Order: sequence, then C-alpha cells, then structure tokens
Amino acid sequence: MDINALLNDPNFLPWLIPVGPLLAFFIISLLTSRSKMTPATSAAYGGHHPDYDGMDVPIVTDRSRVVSIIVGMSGALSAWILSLRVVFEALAVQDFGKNVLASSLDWMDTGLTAFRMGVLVDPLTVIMLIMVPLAVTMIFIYSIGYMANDPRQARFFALISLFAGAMLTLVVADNLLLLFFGWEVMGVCSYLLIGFWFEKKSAYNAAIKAFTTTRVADVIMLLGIAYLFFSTGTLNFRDIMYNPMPGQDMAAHVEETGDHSAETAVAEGGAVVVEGEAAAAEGDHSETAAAEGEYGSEAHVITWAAHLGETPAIFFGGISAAGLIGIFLIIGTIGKSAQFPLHVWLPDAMEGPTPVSAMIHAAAMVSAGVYAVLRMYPVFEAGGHPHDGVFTSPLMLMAVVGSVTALFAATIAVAQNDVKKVLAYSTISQLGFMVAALGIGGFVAAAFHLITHAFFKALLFMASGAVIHGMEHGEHHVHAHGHSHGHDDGHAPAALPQGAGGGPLDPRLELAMDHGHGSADHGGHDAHGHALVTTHAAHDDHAEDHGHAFDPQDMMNMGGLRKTMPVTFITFLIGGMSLAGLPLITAGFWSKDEIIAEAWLGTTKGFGPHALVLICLSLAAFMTAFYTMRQLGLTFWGDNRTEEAAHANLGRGIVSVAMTLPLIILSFFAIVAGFVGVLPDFPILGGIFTPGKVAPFGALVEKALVNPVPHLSFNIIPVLISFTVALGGLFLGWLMYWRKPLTAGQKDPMITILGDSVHTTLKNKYYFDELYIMVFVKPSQWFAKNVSYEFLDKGLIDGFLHLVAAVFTFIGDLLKVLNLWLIDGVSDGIPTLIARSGKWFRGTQTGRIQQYMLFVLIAALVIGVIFAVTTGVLQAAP
Amino acid sequence: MMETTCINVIETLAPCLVAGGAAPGLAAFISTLLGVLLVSAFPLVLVIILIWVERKIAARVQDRIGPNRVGPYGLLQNVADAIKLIIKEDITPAGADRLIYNAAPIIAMLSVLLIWAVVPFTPVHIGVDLSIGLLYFVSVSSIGTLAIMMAGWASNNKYALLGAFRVVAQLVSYEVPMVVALLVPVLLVGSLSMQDIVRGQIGMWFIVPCFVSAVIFYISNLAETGRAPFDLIEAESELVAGYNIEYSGMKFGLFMANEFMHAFTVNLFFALIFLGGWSGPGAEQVPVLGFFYLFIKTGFLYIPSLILRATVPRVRIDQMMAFNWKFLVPVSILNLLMVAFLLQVTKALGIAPALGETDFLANLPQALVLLAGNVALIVGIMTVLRNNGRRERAAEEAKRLRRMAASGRAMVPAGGTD
Amino acid sequence: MLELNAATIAFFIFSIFLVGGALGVVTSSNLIHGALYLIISLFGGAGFFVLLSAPFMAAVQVLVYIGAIAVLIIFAVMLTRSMTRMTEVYNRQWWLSALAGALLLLMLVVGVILPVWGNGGARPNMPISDIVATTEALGVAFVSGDQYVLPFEVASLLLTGVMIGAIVLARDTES
Amino acid sequence: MVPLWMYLIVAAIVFCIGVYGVLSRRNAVAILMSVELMLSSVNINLIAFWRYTAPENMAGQVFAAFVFVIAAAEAAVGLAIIISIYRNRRSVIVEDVNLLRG
Repeated sequence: MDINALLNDPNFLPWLIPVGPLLAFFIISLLTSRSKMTPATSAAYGGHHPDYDGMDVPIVTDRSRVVSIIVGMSGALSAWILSLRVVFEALAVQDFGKNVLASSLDWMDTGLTAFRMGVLVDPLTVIMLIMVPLAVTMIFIYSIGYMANDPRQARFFALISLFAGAMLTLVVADNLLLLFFGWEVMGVCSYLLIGFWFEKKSAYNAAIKAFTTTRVADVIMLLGIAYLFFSTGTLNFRDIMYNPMPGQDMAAHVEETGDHSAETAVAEGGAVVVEGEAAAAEGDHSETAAAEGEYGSEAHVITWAAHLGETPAIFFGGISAAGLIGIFLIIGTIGKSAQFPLHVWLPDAMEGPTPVSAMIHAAAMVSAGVYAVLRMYPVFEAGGHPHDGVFTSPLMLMAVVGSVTALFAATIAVAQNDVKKVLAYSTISQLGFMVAALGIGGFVAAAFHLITHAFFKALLFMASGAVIHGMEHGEHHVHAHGHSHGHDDGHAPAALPQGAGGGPLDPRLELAMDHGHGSADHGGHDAHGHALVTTHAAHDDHAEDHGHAFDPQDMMNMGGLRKTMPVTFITFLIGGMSLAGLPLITAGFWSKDEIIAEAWLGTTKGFGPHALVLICLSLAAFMTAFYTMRQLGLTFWGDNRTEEAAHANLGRGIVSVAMTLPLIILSFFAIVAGFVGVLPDFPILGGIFTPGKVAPFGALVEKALVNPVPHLSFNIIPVLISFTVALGGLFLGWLMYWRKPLTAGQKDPMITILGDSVHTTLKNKYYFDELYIMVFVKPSQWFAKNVSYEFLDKGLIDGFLHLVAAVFTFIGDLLKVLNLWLIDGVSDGIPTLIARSGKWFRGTQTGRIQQYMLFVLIAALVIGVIFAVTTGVLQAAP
Repeated sequence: MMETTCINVIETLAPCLVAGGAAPGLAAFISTLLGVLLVSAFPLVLVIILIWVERKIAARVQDRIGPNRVGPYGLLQNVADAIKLIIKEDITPAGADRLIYNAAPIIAMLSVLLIWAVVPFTPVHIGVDLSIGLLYFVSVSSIGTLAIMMAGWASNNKYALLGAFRVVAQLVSYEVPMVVALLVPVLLVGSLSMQDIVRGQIGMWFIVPCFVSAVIFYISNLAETGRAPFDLIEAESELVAGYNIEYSGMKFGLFMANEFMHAFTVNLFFALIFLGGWSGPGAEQVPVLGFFYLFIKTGFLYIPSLILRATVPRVRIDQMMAFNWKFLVPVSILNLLMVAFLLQVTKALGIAPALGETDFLANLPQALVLLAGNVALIVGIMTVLRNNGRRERAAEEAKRLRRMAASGRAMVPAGGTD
Repeated sequence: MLELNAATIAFFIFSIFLVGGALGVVTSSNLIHGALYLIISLFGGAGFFVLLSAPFMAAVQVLVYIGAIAVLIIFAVMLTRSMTRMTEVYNRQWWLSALAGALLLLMLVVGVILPVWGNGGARPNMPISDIVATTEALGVAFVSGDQYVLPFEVASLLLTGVMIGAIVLARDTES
Repeated sequence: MVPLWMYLIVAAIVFCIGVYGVLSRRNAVAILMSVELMLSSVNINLIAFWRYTAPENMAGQVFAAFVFVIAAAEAAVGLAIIISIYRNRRSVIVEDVNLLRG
C-alpha cells in the first residue's frame, strides 16, 4: 500500500510512537555502544561511583558517548513529536471518545478467533501521551548531564530508551496482552537499570528484589488476563468496555441489570452502612434504582464488562467474574505501583541512577500500574456504582489498600534521612492516593492526580539527583584539596575533627549513637541495608562498597545548599510545594483536593469506604506536607552541615545546563498542570480556568467511559480540609526544621518527638524487609533445597526409576526361575527376553538417543492404534 | 514423460519402416533405439578424433610434431592406443573394493554420455527435449563427481583418496558459480529447455548480453572437467595420477576418454547456451546445417581450451578454492542480480523484446543495455582487483623493508639505536 | 487391474531400486556401499518423480540428493575412515526397532488400503486431471507474493545459517 | 496409470526401512543416511498426492522443495557435527556419545 497515505493516516500514527525509542535501543546496544577497558583510577573515569575502585571498567569511548546520546535523544524526541501530533489528531476527532483513533492487525490465530494486536488512542491514552513523552524527554535531557561521567553511558541510554519504548507501547496498546508485554518489558528494564551499577552488591540485590516482587504480582495479573480472555474471547479494551457486547437484547438486559444491582445494593448497604440498616438499605435501594434507571437510559449499551459484572465467577461463587478478574488485575497493579504489601521493592530501587528513579516513579512504571487500572476501570466497577455506595469487591480492595498504603508510606517517609528515600516513600503514598481514589470511584480524580503527580515527582527526583550530584561534586572537591584548607574553610564548623573522611564522619557517628544499633543507622543513609540480604551482610557490603564513609544522599550531611545551588533550590521548592499541595497555586493541590472531594461526597452519603479513604488520605496529606517541608529544610535551609555541602554545586558547562533545564521546564508544568482540573463552580478560579460546565480535564477523561461518572460540584468542606492539612503540615515542618535549622552534628528533633523506638521502627519501615526475608525468602530457599532437590528429585524420581528397574529385574529373575524348573528343552529365548526388557527398563536413563526415538515411535504407534480403534473407521472400512 | 521421450530422434526413419511394412509401434521403438544408439555412439567415436586433435595441438604448442606415424597425420594413433589399452592386463589392486572399483569408470562414462541426450543438434534432431534440459545437464554432470570419488576410494590408495578428496572440494565448489552463471540465460529465455534456449538465440547470441556469465561458465567448465589449469585431481607431480592411479587397461581408457569427452561436451554446451547452438543462416530450412554450425562453434571453443591446457601452469589447491569462493561465486551472484535488475529496467523502458523474438534488431537494444551492464561490472571488478593487488604489493614491500630494517638494527651494537 | 505398459514397468523397476537401495542402506556394514545403495534408492525416487511428471523435482533430486548430499556423506565416511567397516552394525535394540518398524509399516499399509485415517475419497486410481503445472508455475509459486515467497525466503535464510553453522562446527579449532 | 496407493505403499516401505535404520544402526553416518531415506520417501508421498489430487496448484511440489532444503541442511549440519565428534573422541558410534546418561 502507499506508505505516505499510511503515514498520514492518523489511525496508523500511534504505531510509530514507540518505534523511535525501541529503534534507539537496538541501534545503541548493537552498533554504537563501544567501550574500552580502563582501570577505574584512570582520568577518564569520572569518579561518579566509588564502587569501581580498583577494578577495570569498560569506559565508553567519547565518540560512542556522543553518538549514543544523539541516537537516544532523537528517539525520545521523535516519540514526543509524534505523540503531540497524535494528540492533536485525536482532539480533532469529533465526538472523541465515541470514535477513537485505532488500527490493528492480525496477531495470532487462536483457532476460533484471530487475536488482533493494535493501537488505540482514546481520552485516557491522550492524557498519558501528553504526560509520558514529555517527562521522558526531560529525563533524557537530564540524563545527559547526570550520567556524563558514567563509564557505561551508552548502555544507560540504550536501556532507558527501551524502557521508554515499552512504556509508550503500553500506553498506545489497544488490548490487555500488548499492555502486559510493555508491562513486562518495563519490568526487565527496571531490573537492568536498578542494577545498573551492578558492582554494588546492594544494587543488584535491589534489582533482583524489584524483579521478583513485581513478578509475583504479574503472574497473578496474567491469571486475570487469561480468565478475562477465557470468558470474553477478546482482550481488546474497546470490545470489552465500550462497544456493545455481541448478540445482546439491550432492553431486557437493562431491566435485569436494574433489579440485580438493586439487590446487591441492599446487601452491600446492609454490610457497609453502620447505622440504621433497614433505612439505609431502603435508601440505597431507591437511590440505586434511580441511578440504574438513569445510567440505563443514558447508555443503552451492555458491554462485556457489564455482562461479566453479573456472571458469577468460577470457583469463587461469591463474587462476579468481573470481580475475580478485577482482583487479579489489581494485584498486578499492587505489585507494579508498589502498593502495600508489595511496596518493598520501590525504596530499594533508589539504588539505580536518579534518572531511572525519575523514570520509574514518575513517567513510567508506577504510573503504568495505575494506568492499567484506569484502563480496565469499567471491569472493576462492573455491577456496582461506588457513587451510590454499591461497591464491588475489587473497588473495596482498592479503597482499603490505597488508603492504607497512603498513610503507612507517609509515616515511613517522615523518618527517612536519605533524600531519595523520602521521595520514594512519598511516591508510594501518592500512588496510594490514586488507588484509593479509584476504589471510591474517583476515576477522573485518580487520572488527574496521576498526571500532576508524574510532573512534580519527576521534577523532585531530578532535583534530588542534582543535589546528590552537587554533593558528590563537593565531595570530590574536598578530596581533591583535602585537609590542606580543611581548617580554614569558612563553611566547615570548627568542631569537626579532621579524620580520614574529613568532617562528614562526625554526624554519622552521633546518629549511630543515637540509635543504639548500627543497622538502623545504616539503613538511614543509604539503601544498602535494605537489599534482599540480611542486614548484617549488608553491613559488610557497605564496608566494601564505600571505601570512604561519606554518603552524598544523606540529608544529615547537607544543609544550606540554597546558597550554592539556587536553581535547584527554587525548582525543588516548587516541586515540593506541589507535592505538599500548597493551596491554589500548585498542581498537587487541585488533584488531591478533587480526590478528597470525592471521598467527602461519599462520606456525606454515609458510605464506609469513602469515610476510610477520607480519613487516611487527609492524615497522609498532612504528613506529606510535613515531610516535604522537613526535606526542604534539611537539604537547603540553614548552614552547611558538612564541608562537602559547602562545596556542593553542579559545576559549569553542559552538565549543569542539561541538569537544570529539565528542572525549570518541569517546574512550570508542576504549577500549571493543575489548572486544567479546576472545578467549574470553584470561587473565582473556577470562572477563570473553567469557563465550561465541566473542568476540561474531566470533560476529556470521562469520555473514556461508556457509563458517564457523575460530575463533582464545589463543596467548601473538602477544600477546607485540603487547606488545613496542607498548610498545617507545612507549618509544622517550618516550625521544626526552618525556624531553627539543624546545625552540624545536631540530632534530628524528630527523634525526640517520636521517641527512639517509634522513630527506629519507622526508619526501618516497620521491619518489612526483615519480615519478608523471614517469611518468604528463607522458606523458599529451604523449600528449594529440601523439597525440590532432596525429596522430589533424589527421592521420588530416582526412587521411581529404581523401583521400576527392581520390579522388572525381579520379574525377569522370577521367570528365569520358572523357566528353569519348567520342562527343559524350552529355549531360553523367553528369559533372555525378559531379562533384556528388565535391562531395557533400567536403562531408560541412558543418554542413547536411539532409545528415546524408539520410545517415541512406540508411543506414536499406540496412539495411532487407539485413534484408529476409537474413531471406529476400521469398522466403516469396506 | 515416457511419451515425450521418443521425439523425432530420427523421425525420418520411422515412416520408412512403416512404409516397409513394420508395425508402427515397432517402427517407433526401432527408430528410438537407433536414435539412442546414435546419440550415445557418436561421442564415443568423436573421442578418438578429439584425443588426436589434442595431442597434435599440444605438440604444436610445445614445438613438436606430435603423432604422425600411424595412418595419415597419425590419425590412427589413437585407434592403436585403444587397442593397446583393451589388450592390456586389467589389474585390480589387493584390498580394493571390487564392486565400486569396477563400477566407477562406467558411471563416469555414463555421466557424460547421459548429457548428450538433451543436446539439440539441429532444430529437429534432439534426443529428448526435456523441459528442464539445462537442469538435467547440471545434475547429470554432477554424477561424475560421484564416479571419481568411488574410483578414488575403491582403489585403496592414499594418492587416489587424496585425489578423490580434491574432487569433492573442486567439483562441488565449482558447480556453484556454474549454475549461477547458467541462470542468466535462463532469465533471458524464461525456459530451461535446451531447444528453447537455442531458439532464443536466433536473434542474438547470449554471449553478447551475458558476457560475464559466459566467461564464468567457461572457467568453471575448465574446473569441472578437471583440466589444466585446474587438473589438480590428477596432478601428476603431486599425486602421481590422482584418483585413477591404480587403474589400468580399458578402465583407465574409459576414464581418459571420459575426460576428453567431458571437455568437449561442456564446450558443446557453451556453444549451445551462449553461441546460439545450431542457429545460423539457413539452419531452420536445412536442419543438417545446424549440426555443422554447432560443431564449428564448439571447435572454436575447444581449440583454445587445448591451447590453454598446453600453456597455463597448474594452480595450487588453495589458490583454486580461493579463486572460486572469493572471486567466482561473488561475481556470478553480482552478475545475476545485475542482469535481473537490468531486465526489469528494459521492461520498464519498453525496449525488452518479446520472448522468442527472432529478429536481430528487436533484440539489439536490450542486448546492448545488458552488455553495457556487463562491461561496467567487469570494469568495477578489475578496479577492485587492481587496488587490492596494489595494497598487497605495498604491504609486502613494507614488510620486506621492515625485515631489512630489523636485520640492520640487529647489526648495530646494542644500545646504539635505543 | 493395471495394464502392463511402459509406465507400469518403469514403476516396478524404480520401486525395486527404491526398496532394494533402502534395504542396502540399512543392512550394509560397509558404509561406502551403504552410501551407494542410498544413491540407488534416491535414483529410484527420481524415477518416481519422472513418472509423476515432476521432472524438475527429479532433476533436483539428482542434483541435490545425489550430487550434493550423497557426495557429502561419502566425504564424511572417508573422513571417519576408521569407522567405515564396523563388525557390529546394529545396536542392542535392533530387534525391537525392527518390530516397531514392521508395526509402523503394517499401520501405514492399513491406513493406505483401508480408509482408517481420513476418507477414502482422496485415493484416486487416476489423476483427477492431466493438466500438470509446469516448472514455470513452480517458479512463480515460489516468488509470487501471495503464495510461498515467505517460506522461500525463510528456507534461504535457513540454508545460509546452516552453511555458517556447518563451517563453524567442522572447522579445526586448533588450526 | 499406476494407482496412487501403490506409490504410497512403496513410500511407506522405504520410510519404515529408514525408521528401522535410524533406530538400529550404530554408526551416526548410517543413521543420517537412513534419515535421508525417510525424507525422500516423504517427498514421494508429497509429489504423488500432488499429482493425483491437485496437479494444478503447486503446494505439493513446493513442499517437496522445502523438504529438499531441510534435507540438505540436515545433512550439512549433521555431518559437521559427526566430524567434530569424530575429531574429539575418535568415534562416530552414537552409543559412545552418551554424556547425557542419567
């Protein structure tokens, strides 16, 4: 066909979006990544990681550095430009949402139906296409600076390109399986990237941990996909959730749906609502009936999802098929976007380079989890209407898991000292926000928070990366002209002893004293202690990894960075405020506010889950604001607590530019991204930003659903709640960390407030890693050794073979004996035959290929005979 | 197939027999038999003359007179030799694999004789006009390899075995460029039947449009027939006599005759495929003329091959293999691609003649285009080769200089230069 | 039942070639003989192809099987010279193999004679038509986009890979 | 003309002989030859069916051609393997090549 026509066909364009990065991956990894082994001490080695000391590392040749960067960048840019074009094309489609951009081709023939693979651009995809490629491009630019000194830069760009390609594939996929492919490829990439500095034991432990943890979830998710395909015969999103189900009598179906879900309403109402069951039940009943009527009249389509909502599931009779599928899929999401209890991998993912953290936490992986839920949302809510208090089991699950995660992660984040860890836990918490919002039916709100969070979290991670970079810069500075002017250095407090590591040793020692035992302290300032190894082992790693004991990620070592790194400070401030949800001017506020508004609405109607979500999320938001402030204070405010901090800066030239430019761009989005979702009837601002009846964002996103969600209307109480929690948290943080900032060696006021034990518990994340090692790792190792190997392999299989052998030799001997006292003169053919057969059976394990083939042939013969006899054609034959 | 086997070999004979009162079936059978006899006996007779010609020419090249005693111009010399060979004692070495040992020469002879079945002597005289004549030629001649290997193996002799190994190496290798080169005329004709190929050349001999492939075919034929400069199979100086070292008497004679016949046969096919076979003025009307045309053309090809044999020294085995795999095969493939491409071009330009176009002028433009392509290819190859040669010579020179320099430094007292 | 004409006679001759050659292959202790028997058998196959009016296939059979594969096998036999004449031809399970082979044959014959596998309609005694696709048609089938061009390309890829693989495998490592 | 089933029978016989050879010969080269036998008998079947049931479309011949390709590939690689085995352990007896014995 004509290629130009194809390229101009908007339906075809989405195919090309992931192509660029994927191509870049192949080009770089196959062609342009050239490196030569160089001792890590050589000048070419930028000293970016202390972990290479004393070993030869392959250092990318400058040419391949440049080429790889160009290739990777062009891949990302092509993806960005293409997706912008696609977005415009999509928005140009009239009545978008009912008609979408889609094209697909036959993928594999599953016998009855040909499975089609294709791309789909519907409202959900559009918002992702606005966010993902932009963030990705920023991250790429940033990586140019951040990885500038890394010996394996080319490889890094290859991997991260693959990552981006996978994410874009996942975004434009039009069926669950293709989405799952992207999902899995991202899993692999995260494994490779988290373990990018595999010289660090902790790094590859973290990689393995991330991989295995997500894998557990993915397997279950695959179950869900399989069940979905088994019950619908298709995995196409539109076919399942938008297009009417083939061969259904609509009217009758609506009826049937109506009373069915009314009954469920009674049941659920009775279960959920606390006071006055009967009344509540009636209320629900009438409401639901009404709601049902309205929904039914609005959309006369019965989708597969809706149908699945009523068919009972296999095995689990209690819940509907949609429920079962939903639960499976949600478990996948729980793993991917690090929800409780599968959150453990994400903090350790900090072992990877910071751009990777940004990629994983903002643009790609964790968003993918939420995105998947958004995608399949109709399946989750099938047979229920959260806005009327009719909850399906998946929704309940999401609400509980999300709110628990949000709160629990926030509490941990409060006590972290590692600048990236704080962000990691805040990510978990924010994702909890989204999941919880989805659980209570806040489809639009969740999508909204997904986008805004992506922007400001990417910003925050990159800024923290800049901070770390700066700290390392300072560290080198100190090491370079080490103790010569160590004393007369103005910034360095005089109290610092000039030990081997210079000043920085000091506060760490004190910390160690504070917390009694070493491992906790250990956990505090880098992730090594939390790799999937016992803490003690980690201790040794730590010793061998870091020849010198300075941790550029420990906020305790920072302070006063605003002086030397102003741009980073400003942007970090903006991102932090957005995360904390500083009212009115930041994006984070609007999205959080919408979620809380959703929760409030439900709570007023007296729905339990809404109430739970409201409480948990408010608390979580409060802590978010608090620890954001704490982080800002510890990092930027006050005086330099170490010599390194005094010299921390990004240097000059391309590196600093490449690292600050994305910060500036993203900080812009971190502010304005929120204004697309302002409620129309919000005082003043609503009039400014939302002329129409619905906020533009919601208006766009809700079209992705076939059954429209009810629009929120302005309500003062949730807004007040958001104001209070945000401002309160910020104020508390200011009180503790800004009013009188920490000086060198002073210990964290948190400890005194919370008390040692609580603080240590939080710092060690409620000992989850240790728990999992105890519960999962050790047993599985034991199982592998004792059961699989000792019992199954050695015991059963070998035993069986020996048994067979014994039996047949026995038979052989028996017959021989028989034969001996039988009439002599009988030829010894029979006993030899038996003996031979005995040998033959014993020899089933001889590696003689011909025997195996013989067995195969005999089996084939038997099968053929059976076939011939059973089909009875033999009789039919003349 | 079976019904097509008896096309007009001597279709003039059958009617006479029928007129003479024979049953038509019988007549057909007899005429077929006669035809087969004739077609297979003709080369056997021809061999005797061929050998004479060869010896004469070799002698002339080496400034001798050659056979001149027996008969006029020593024409009967070979008859005498043949008689000698027949009455010689026929030795079978101890430990030889008798069956194979005796079968080998026959199969060798067979592999050449069978080829003649598809030779179109004239527009009407052909053993079998197979629809896959060319493929038949290739495949049947590949059996010769087998025979030589059998001989080499069966005679239980190291030299013979070495010769056999070389046969596999050489013949199997050189079949590749030959076949690829033969694909080009097939492209032009669009048929594998020999008769069609010849007819396709009435307007324009294929040597013009397919010059390169003609050259490749010629060279690989030299190798296929195992004649100088590629006669490594029986390199007298290295392997005494190669695969047929143990053979004596008429078995050896068969091998020898087979070699000459093969040489002549492949030249015959060159004439058929590239020089228009029987085509020539009046060949259509008077078929017998075609016969003479064909053999004149073959002679013009055969004589040079003899002179080559008498003049060119033998190449080394590694040289031969390298020449094949590193030069002939790539070139032949390039050539094939080029011709295929140019054919499409001519089609696009509309100057491609219809299949079976017999008019010279109609064939001319396409032929010229292809010729130009061939010339371009040759020039390109030549330049590449020249540059390679230059580079290698330069490298050699540099190495020599370095060696001299090294030796020179060695003479300088220690510490002198460092 | 079937009239005795040239084709029939040729059929029987070729069948004798085929079966006899095959028997020779599996029974002869001298591998060179075995290879020659193989060639005979393959010739029989080529003859069958001729009878079935697939001359191209016949030629390819001669060219590929006899000209290349058989030669290759003989070559291998020569290279592994110490193995060509083994006193013990068969392994210990030969009798069982013979049994299985015989059973298989029985089954196949039954399957051919009686319509055990599939209907009997597909076993005509005469070709359903005498229009036979030519070699040209075969070539077209190979290269025309809507027929077998893809398998064709794959096959060529396979051959390339095999060539490289064979070279790598058989190359003398120490040299 | 000869009926189809006779071709099939002959092919079956050759095939079974090949099977027997594959299963019972000790020498790897002999096994390879037997495999070639089986392949060629398959070819006979293909061509025979093509001729008798669908002579107009080329499926039969095409598949036979592919079988040729496979046969060539199998012979090349197989012999290469055999020769390298022979080079390593001076034997091409398959029973001697039993590193996988359990």
